[in-house]
Amino acid sequence: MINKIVPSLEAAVADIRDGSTILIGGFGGAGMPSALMSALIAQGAKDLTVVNNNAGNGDTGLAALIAAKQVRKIICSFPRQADSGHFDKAYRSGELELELVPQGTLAERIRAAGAGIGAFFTPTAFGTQLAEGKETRRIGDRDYVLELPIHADYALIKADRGDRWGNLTYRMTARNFGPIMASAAKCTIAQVRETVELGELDPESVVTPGIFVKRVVKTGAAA
Amino acid sequence: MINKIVPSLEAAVADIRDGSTILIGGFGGAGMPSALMSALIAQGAKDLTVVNNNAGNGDTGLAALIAAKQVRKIICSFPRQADSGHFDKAYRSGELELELVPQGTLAERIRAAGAGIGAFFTPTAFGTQLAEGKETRRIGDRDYVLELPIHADYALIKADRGDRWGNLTYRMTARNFGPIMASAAKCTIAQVRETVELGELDPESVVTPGIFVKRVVKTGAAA
Amino acid sequence: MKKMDRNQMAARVAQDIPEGAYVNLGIGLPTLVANHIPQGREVLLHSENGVLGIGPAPAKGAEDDDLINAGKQPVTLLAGGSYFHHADSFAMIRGQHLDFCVLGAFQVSVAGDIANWHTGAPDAIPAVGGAMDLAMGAKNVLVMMEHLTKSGESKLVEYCTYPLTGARCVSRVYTDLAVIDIKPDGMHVVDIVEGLDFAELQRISGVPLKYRETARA
Amino acid sequence: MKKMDRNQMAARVAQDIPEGAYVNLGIGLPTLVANHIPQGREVLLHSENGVLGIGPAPAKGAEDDDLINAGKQPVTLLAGGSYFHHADSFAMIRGQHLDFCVLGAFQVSVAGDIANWHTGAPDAIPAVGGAMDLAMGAKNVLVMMEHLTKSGESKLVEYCTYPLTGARCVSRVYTDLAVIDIKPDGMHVVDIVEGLDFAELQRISGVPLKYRETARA
Repeated sequence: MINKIVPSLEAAVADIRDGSTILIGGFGGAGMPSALMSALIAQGAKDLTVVNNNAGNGDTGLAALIAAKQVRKIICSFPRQADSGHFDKAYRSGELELELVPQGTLAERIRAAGAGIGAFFTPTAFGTQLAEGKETRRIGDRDYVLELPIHADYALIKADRGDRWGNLTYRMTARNFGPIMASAAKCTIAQVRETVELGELDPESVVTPGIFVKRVVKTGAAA
Repeated sequence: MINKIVPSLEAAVADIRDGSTILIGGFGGAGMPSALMSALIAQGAKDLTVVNNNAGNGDTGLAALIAAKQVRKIICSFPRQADSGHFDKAYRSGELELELVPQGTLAERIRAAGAGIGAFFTPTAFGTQLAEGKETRRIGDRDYVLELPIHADYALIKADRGDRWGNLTYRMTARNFGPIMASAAKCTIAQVRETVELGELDPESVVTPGIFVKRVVKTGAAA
Repeated sequence: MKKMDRNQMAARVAQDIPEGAYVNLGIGLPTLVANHIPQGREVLLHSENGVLGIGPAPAKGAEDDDLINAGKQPVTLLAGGSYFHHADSFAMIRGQHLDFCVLGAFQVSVAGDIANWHTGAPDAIPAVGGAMDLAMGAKNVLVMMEHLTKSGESKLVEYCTYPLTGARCVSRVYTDLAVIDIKPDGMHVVDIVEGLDFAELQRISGVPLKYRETARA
Repeated sequence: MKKMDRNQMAARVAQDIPEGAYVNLGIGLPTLVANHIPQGREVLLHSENGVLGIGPAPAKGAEDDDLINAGKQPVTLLAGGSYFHHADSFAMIRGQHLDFCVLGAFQVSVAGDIANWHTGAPDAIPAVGGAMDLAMGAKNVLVMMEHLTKSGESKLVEYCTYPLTGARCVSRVYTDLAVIDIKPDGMHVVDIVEGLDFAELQRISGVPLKYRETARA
C-alpha cells in the first residue's frame, strides 16, 4: 500500500543534505511551511540554495534559516522588506549570494522545470538590468529574454489537506507557489493541516496530484 | 453589471469572420463543443484555421465543419482515425492543409500563447521528422526543439458550469484542452451544461477564471 | 493651484476604469484606487499572488492570514472570485489578459519607459517583485505618482536615470498636478489641476508636453 | 516454442511494474497491462487526456462519455484519482514524472530508437498523438510488440527504417519471444520463451544480442 504520510517533521526532512537546492513555498506568511522550516533548522543542513519569493521576515521561517547560517544563496524576487534584517545582514556581509528574478519569471522558471521545458522566452525584464547578459530575441512584434528552468532537490510547501497518495488541496492565497514548486523538485514534502482518506478529496478539485509529492506530514492548523 | 451569458448559440458565434483561427476543445467526444460547432456551421464562416487534437469523427462537429468546406487548415496531433473520412477526403484532395504537432507540444504551444511566452524549448520530437527545419539546442544533457505559441481569434469550448463573470468548471476528462484554449484566444466562447449564480462555484475549484472567457451559453446536458 | 491629494488622485484613476475591467493595483498609492471605484460598477481586481475578484478590506478581527494581496494586506474575496497558483497568475499578467495595471514610479520617460523598482544606489538591496511582469504584461499600464520629487525635480523625464522596470510600456500618467497620455509622438496633457496653467506645468515638468492649445497652434 | 499471446505479454510487463509506480499505457496492446497488475498492488495509471488513477473498465451500461482514456475507451476513476488539463497532463509526461510508459512499436533499434507513429508511406496520413511526448518524457520507456512482422522480419533493427518517434529512449522491449534490455553497449536478452534457444533467437532477430551465456564466453 502506498503511504506517503510520514509520522514526523523530523522524519520528513531527515535526508536533506548540505548543498541542496530547496524550493520553499509561501508568499509572505500565506503558504509558508513554518513547521518544515523549523524542522530543517533543527536538522542543520548547510550550504543551501533556497528559492522563495522573499528572503525571510522577522525571526522565524526563512529568516531563522538565514540567521542559522544554513543558506549560501537565495533566488527570489523581493528580498528587501521592513523586517528582513537577517537577510540584509548576511547579504551585506557577503555571506549570502542573491539572484534577483522578477516574480513571474521566477514562477515560470519553476513551472518550466516541472514541465520539462528546457528554456523559454519571456517579455518580462527586456531592456532592464535584470536581463543584462541574457540572450534576447524579437519574435513577432515583441522582444523577449531567454530564461532557464529552476530545478531543485527538495520542495517544502504548505497545503491544506492531503491524502496517502500525496494529493493536495490548498487554502485561498496560500496556494501561491505550492503547486508549481511541488512539480519542480525531486522530492516534495508537504505539511498539511489535515490528512484525509483516499477519495475524500474531490477529483475535480485536487490542485496538486500525488504524482508530484513524495511526503506528507500533518501539522494541524497551528503551524 | 457584467453579464457574459449570451442568450443563444447563434448570438455566441455571430461575429466569427472568414479566415479566423479557432481553437476547438475536446478530445474525442469528451469536451467537444458540439452545439457551438453546429452554430458555426449554420453561421457559415469559411477559410478557417482550426486547432483541435483530432480532425473530426463521424459526421458531426469538426467532421461536419470540414464536410461543409469551412476549414482551410487543421493543426492537430491525431487526424487519422477509423471514422475520420471527411478529413481524409479533404486532405487527400488537397483542399485542406494539415500541420501535425505532437499532442504535448500542441498543448504547450496553446498554453504558451495564453501565458505570453514567446517560444519554448521542448525535448519532444527531437531527432524526428516533426522537428525537421526547426531550431534545436542542447541544454544541460538533453536536446530540445524550439516551438512557437499558437494564438487564436476564437476558442470554442465545452464546460460543465459557468457564471455571468465567465468562471467555468469542467466534468472529468472533458476538461482536457478547455482551460488552456480559453487562455489563448482573443474571444473564448464556452457552452455549458448549467449556468449558476455568482458565488455558487467554489473559488478553490474554479478551473477557468472568468478573465479568460468572453461569452457563456447554456445548452443543457444534451449538447 | 490645488494639488490633488492621494485620494483625489486615486479617484481620478478610478474614473478611467470601466465596468468589466480586469485590473491589478500595485502596492502603495495604487491600492487606494480600489476605494474609489463607483458603487455598482463591477471591476475585477487581480493580485499577483493568485487571486481574482478582490473585495473590500475585511472588518477588524475578520482578517484571514491565508487571504492577502500582493502587498501582504488582508483582503476579502467577492462572490465570483477565484484562487490560482503563481504560474497561472503571471500567465494572466504576461499573457496580456489584464486590461489595466496601476503602478507607482520614480520616473516615467517621454517614450513610456518606467523606473520604479530600484534607486540604483550602490548599497541598496534590490527588490523587484511583480513590477516588471506587470509593466510588460498589462494591456494598459497606468502610472500614479507625485509630479515632482521632494527636492522639486520632475519625475517626467527625457530618459530615466534610475534602472528601468519596463521599456515603452506606460500609456497614461496620473500625477498630483496633471493627467498625461504617452503616445508615439510624445506626452499629451489631458487634465491639469485647477489653478495651474499649461505654461507653468510645462516649465516645472522639464520635458516637452503637448496640450490642446499647443496642438491647435 | 511457445510464443506468448497478448495477455501473456501483458502479464510479463505487469510483473515489472512495482507498487507505487506512475504508469502510462499506450493505445492498443499496452492497454492490456492494466488487467494483469496483481491484486493489491497499487499502481497509478495516467492517461494523457488528463486523468491519473484510472480504475477498471466500467460495467456495461455504466460508461460515462466524459470519462475516457487516451484510446477514447470508457474508464473509471479510483478513489484518490484526479483530473487536470492537457498542459498539466503533458507537464507530467515531459517533466519526467512518469516512472514508466508502455508503447507499441513498428521497430526498435539497438540504440533504443523507437518508430511507432508513421509507416512513412507516401499516401499515409500521419498521426502522432502523445507518442513522441511519452517516448521522450517517461523515466522508463517500455515497448511491447511482436518480435517479427507478419512477413517474418525482425522488428529489432540496427537502424529504424520507419520515421522515428523518439531517439535513444527505449529501456526494455517485451516481445512474444523474449524480453530485451537496451543498454549503452547494446541489446541484452533477459528472458526467452520456453522452447526457443538463444542461438535461434539471435538468428531470427538479425541484430547482435547479448545473453548471460555469451556474456560469460
